[in-house]
Amino acid sequence: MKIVLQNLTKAFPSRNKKSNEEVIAVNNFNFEIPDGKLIGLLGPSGCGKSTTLYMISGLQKPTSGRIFFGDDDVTELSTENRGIGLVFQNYALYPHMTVKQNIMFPLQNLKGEDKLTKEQMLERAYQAAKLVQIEQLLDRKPSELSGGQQQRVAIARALVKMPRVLLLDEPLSNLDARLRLQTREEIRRIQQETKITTVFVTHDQEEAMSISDMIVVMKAGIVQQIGKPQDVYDDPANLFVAKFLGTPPINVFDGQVKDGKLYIGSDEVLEFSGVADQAVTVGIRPEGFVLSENGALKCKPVNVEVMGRDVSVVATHDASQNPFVRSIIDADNKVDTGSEYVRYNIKPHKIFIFNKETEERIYFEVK
Amino acid sequence: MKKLISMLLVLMMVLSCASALADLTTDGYDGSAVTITFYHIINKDNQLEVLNNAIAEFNKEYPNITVNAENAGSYNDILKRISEEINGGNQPNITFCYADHVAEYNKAGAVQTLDELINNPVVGLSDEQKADFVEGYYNEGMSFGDGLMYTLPFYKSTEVLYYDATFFAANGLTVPTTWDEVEEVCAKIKEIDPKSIPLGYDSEGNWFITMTEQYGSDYTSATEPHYLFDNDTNKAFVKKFNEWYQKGYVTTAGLYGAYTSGLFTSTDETRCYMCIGSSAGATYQRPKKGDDGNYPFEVGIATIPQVDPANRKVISQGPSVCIFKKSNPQEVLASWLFVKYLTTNTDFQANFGMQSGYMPAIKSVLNNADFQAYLAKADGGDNIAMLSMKVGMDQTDAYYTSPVFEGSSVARNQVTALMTKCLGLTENVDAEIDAAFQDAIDECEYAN
Amino acid sequence: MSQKSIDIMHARDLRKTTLKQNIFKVLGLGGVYLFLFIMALIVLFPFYWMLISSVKSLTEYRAQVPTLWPRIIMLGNYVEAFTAANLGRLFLNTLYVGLVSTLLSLFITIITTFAFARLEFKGKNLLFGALLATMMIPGELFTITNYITVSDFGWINTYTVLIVPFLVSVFYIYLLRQNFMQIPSELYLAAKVDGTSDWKYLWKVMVPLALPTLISITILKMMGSWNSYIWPRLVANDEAHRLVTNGLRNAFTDTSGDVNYPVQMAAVALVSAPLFLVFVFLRKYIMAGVSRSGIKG
Amino acid sequence: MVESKQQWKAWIYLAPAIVLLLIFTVWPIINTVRMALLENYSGLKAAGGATFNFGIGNFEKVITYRRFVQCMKNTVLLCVFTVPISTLLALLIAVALHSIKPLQKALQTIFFLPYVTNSIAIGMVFAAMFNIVGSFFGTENELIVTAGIINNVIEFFGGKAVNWINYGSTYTANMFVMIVYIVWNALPFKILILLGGLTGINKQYYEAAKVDSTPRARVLWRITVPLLSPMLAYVIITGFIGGFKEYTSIVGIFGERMGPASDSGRMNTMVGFIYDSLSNNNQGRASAAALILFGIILIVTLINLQVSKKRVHY
Repeated sequence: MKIVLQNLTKAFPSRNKKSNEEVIAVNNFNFEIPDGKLIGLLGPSGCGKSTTLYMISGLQKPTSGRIFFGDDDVTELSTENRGIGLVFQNYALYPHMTVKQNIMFPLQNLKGEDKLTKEQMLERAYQAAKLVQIEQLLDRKPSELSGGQQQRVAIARALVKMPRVLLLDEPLSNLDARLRLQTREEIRRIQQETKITTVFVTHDQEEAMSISDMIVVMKAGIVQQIGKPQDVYDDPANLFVAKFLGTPPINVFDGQVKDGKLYIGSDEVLEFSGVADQAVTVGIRPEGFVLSENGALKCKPVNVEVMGRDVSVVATHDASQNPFVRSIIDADNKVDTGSEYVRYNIKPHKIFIFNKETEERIYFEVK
Repeated sequence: MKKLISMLLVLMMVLSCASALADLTTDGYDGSAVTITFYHIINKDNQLEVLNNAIAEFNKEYPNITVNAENAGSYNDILKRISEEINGGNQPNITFCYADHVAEYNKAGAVQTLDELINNPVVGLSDEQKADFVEGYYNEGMSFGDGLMYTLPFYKSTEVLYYDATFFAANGLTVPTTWDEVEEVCAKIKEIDPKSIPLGYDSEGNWFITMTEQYGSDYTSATEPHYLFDNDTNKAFVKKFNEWYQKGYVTTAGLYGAYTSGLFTSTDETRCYMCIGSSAGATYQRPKKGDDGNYPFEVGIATIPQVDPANRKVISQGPSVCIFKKSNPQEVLASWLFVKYLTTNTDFQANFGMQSGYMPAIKSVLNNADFQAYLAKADGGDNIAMLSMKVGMDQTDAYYTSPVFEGSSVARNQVTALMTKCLGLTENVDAEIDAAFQDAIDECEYAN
Repeated sequence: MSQKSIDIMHARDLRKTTLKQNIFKVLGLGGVYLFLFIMALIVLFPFYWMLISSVKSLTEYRAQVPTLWPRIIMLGNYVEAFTAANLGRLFLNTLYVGLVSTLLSLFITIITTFAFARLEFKGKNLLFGALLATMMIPGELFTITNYITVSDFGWINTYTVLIVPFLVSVFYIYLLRQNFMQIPSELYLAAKVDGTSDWKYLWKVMVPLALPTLISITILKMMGSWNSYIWPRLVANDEAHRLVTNGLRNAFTDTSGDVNYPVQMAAVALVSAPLFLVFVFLRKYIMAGVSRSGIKG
Repeated sequence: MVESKQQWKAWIYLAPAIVLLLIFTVWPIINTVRMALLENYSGLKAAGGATFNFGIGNFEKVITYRRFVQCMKNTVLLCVFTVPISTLLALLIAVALHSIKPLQKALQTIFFLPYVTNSIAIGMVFAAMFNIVGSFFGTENELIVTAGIINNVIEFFGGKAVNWINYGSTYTANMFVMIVYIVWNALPFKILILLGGLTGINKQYYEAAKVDSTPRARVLWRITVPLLSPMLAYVIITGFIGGFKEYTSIVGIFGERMGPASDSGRMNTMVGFIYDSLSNNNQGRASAAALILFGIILIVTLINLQVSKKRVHY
């Protein structure tokens, strides 16, 4: 069941009475979520990702634009009739019901030809519990479960009525680090098994990139870029997307293009064609640095952080917009921090140029 | 511990009265500064004005007696409040009361007997003053079964028969003086105006008790056994009036759901042509002025029908006043002087009568010029109050008083309920009447 | 669960559900408003009747056929109600008694509830249970004995007798205790650690946190003292101390005992008006207070 | 924490309340038990120095009173009907109020009005609404001058006028009027508490219910009511306690007669019985009746507490 969002917009009247202009939470969102895919809505808090999710669920009414499930226009359809499953950030499990009752509750509401007998309901609930591996907790009350367990009950409840679409609102934010990794794998596994079109919202870019088939990066209600995680990482549409993805974050420099050459400060780092002379902003992925004696880029080393398989060299550079330049290089080449400079060459596909004002990406071909 | 204090307090009070008693019979008020509290139910400005003038007048003669007159609510409020106050030993000096109230207060022996004060040479009542009281009202003070005098009458009302004089004259009907004549008149009225209810009698209790007096049958007695109203004579007249009700001749406030004076003065098609109600409520028995500025019919007033016109019996109601025993004899004497002043002062009684429409307690009001002028104006329209006063005063010889004892108020409530219930009975009336009488007796027996 | 079975289930005709859903929604909303309006009408009708009765003349009030709208409007009834029952003085009395008793009672409720909610002592639950049990005892039981006690103390016809006997109100202790219990004990322990005394903690931390409940208690307590009737009439019925509700009761029975209902209704309206205004303006606080305290139950 | 120091301090905080309770609550209870055990005790007679002997005469007198069972029946019937009805209505009104935005404030104020007015005055209004002015009900020359507003409304909708509270009215009609009046009076407080409870419930449970496409009625019974159950239990328990003490409402409608003209005292309640004894200054009998009533209320409340322990979630 694919989901189509057609120039979806949502504006809230601003909270303080005095100024009457509106706050645009989501601005002209166009996207077609392919059937059976796991989509990550990604962006800093307040960028409209949750609002979008709730508009898909029907709990929020869009100010304008349409939403289609398959080729049904569900914009006017209320949540009850959209056949969606939603997992809330803090689970919203009914405190007075046991886990089993919580999971079975949606089934009891099925009407008409979907009506199930008691046994069928029990069977379906048990299946859902097995799917999320909490079949041994069925008779417990939510207050007796850990965060992770409650999370899984919420997912089971969302899945049990076999919704057309599964929506998750920051599912991992309330979990501790170790549980977060384990649960995100679970979500991926469950989604693969059930093949349900799933949209989940997160502000953690690593989480989004690790399990999504496609990610949507948003900022202040406006979609920055949509694509496969790797593509968006390797081919950011603008500086914001570049900066937002990747840990450690991308290094940003003030650069200058003069007749086919890119200078960072005084260092000439790249030759390419098809770019007019102009001041630019340059982004270099940490893994884009190659250590070499006469490398183009000269930085003053500060220290080296050992991370096991690779090493992260922390240095400074006058043209850098961030306090430090952080590179990740293979652990077995030695770096002595004592020397005055550390010099790098830059892998061409790991360096991006952005227009100074618009911060839009400038493409080039390396000679 | 607390219980002990209040017991001591009351004991001390009773003791001191005994010693004071001696003085009360002989000594007068020594003029010392005294404050006396007086509970009453007067709340109309014109009547309060008369009272306050009287107090001012009284203070001219006795400057050291300060009188706090206080409107303490309805009679029921006063009874409840004083019953509690006696427990705490701070009841007022003088209060408005019904005879039944005094019976309650006397459970604690709190009411001062008046005989000593009346015969006290210095402050007592002179023979003329004693004779001036309307005999029926005066005797009410001695109806407590022990021959002692506990109350003096303050102002009184009675029941009178209001009738539509214009209608009676137009149809050549004579005003009934006996209950048989009432039946005949009702039948005639029913023929003339089938939609009407010829007679309205507001208070079922008054009707029952008055009938027992008129038939001379038993109602209650001050000595054991108290409740005697369950007898054949009473059952007979209740049955007769039940038949009248079924024939549509009569209705009462309880059965009608509102005061029957509303029926008597109403101008739509269902109305009464006769209404027996309180003489003080005369203004309510007068129909509203028509658009042409005068009354749709003239109201006549007569004494209520009798079983035997020669031996007339009519109820007398309205407040009396009693004085409470106090540790300081001067307070009692001062209270007596004030009570004596209010009840025997012709001008005060006359003025208050004129303002309230209630009948003064003394006959000498007739010598008061304003009162004479007041009575002279009596007519069936604007001055209906004067007419009811005149009729009331003509029947002073007919007043009766019911015996008073601990629980006599319960009897009155029960016979009211009894009469109301029986009038409306439709199936197996005799059996139901017997049951109702038995019920009422049980209820009275239980209350004590 | 194959993908196909999911699609079949959702293949229903979309338009029909949207239409049905919208009608159902409109019907639902309409039903709610209809229900609320009918109930509001039922609640309002006696007031409507009271108000129009208060401006009717006595004869019209006593007229056989009740008129739905008074023929002649007698605003004089309100003037008479105000003067006859001397409501001005009664309002002042009631306000004074209400304010003083509410403040004192609030103080006692706070310190008592603090003990029940925060401090540990032997027999705590037993005492609280006994306290709740007193709510079950019919008030008349107390009136008989308390009258003798207050008259022994010589308090009759004073403001004290109207204030002191009711300073401990169990219901408000119960309400406040619920609220105090929700303040996390860590706060108390933390306060203890940095040396704040119980007293300071109570007034600096607990009271501010429970402010909404305290405000609604104050308002409800004021309303309660405004409506009290039996006790004031018994113990302080003289002109100087009489309260509003007593003024109501007997101010209009004339000598023949027949109550002038319209003026009585006018007096009732006058007495209810301040309470009504208090509720209209402080509605938010009353609601907040009660909801904040009641969640745990 | 030094345990003993804490103990002592707690009693300091409780001191003012304890002193006041001793004087104005504990002593009256003891005194009531004392008066109940003094046969035919009367305050006035005691003030006059009379003495009474101990015994359970008062209790016997109360139990053997012809109408004792009638008073009990009236009290219990009133409770059994008014508490559930007013609680259910209050719940529905609170939920309805909670679910709408426009007019919510205005309607909330209207529903709170009864709490603000003097119950005696409203009693008079109710009496006027149900009172029939006329005579000979049920006989062939039945005459109705005005059947009261309620009957006018009934007739308007084609029904037949009913004799609610007047001469010859049936017990059920009297009960109906009393139940309407008591429910009408009990609603505001209950709505206030339940509405308070509703605002305390986390919104997301309702969003979750929407996602589970739960119909409106099921949301009410399977989610709102369980989550409100602590408040509901509280409202029901206090409802019963208040219900058992019903008296002023009967005086409001029937006046001191406590029943229709054809059967005075038929609608009297336990507290009414206590007042009757008090008005005859039979404090002994009144105290005995009060203790009996207290015993009954205690039992009913304990039962309620047990029931609610099982049924209250959360």
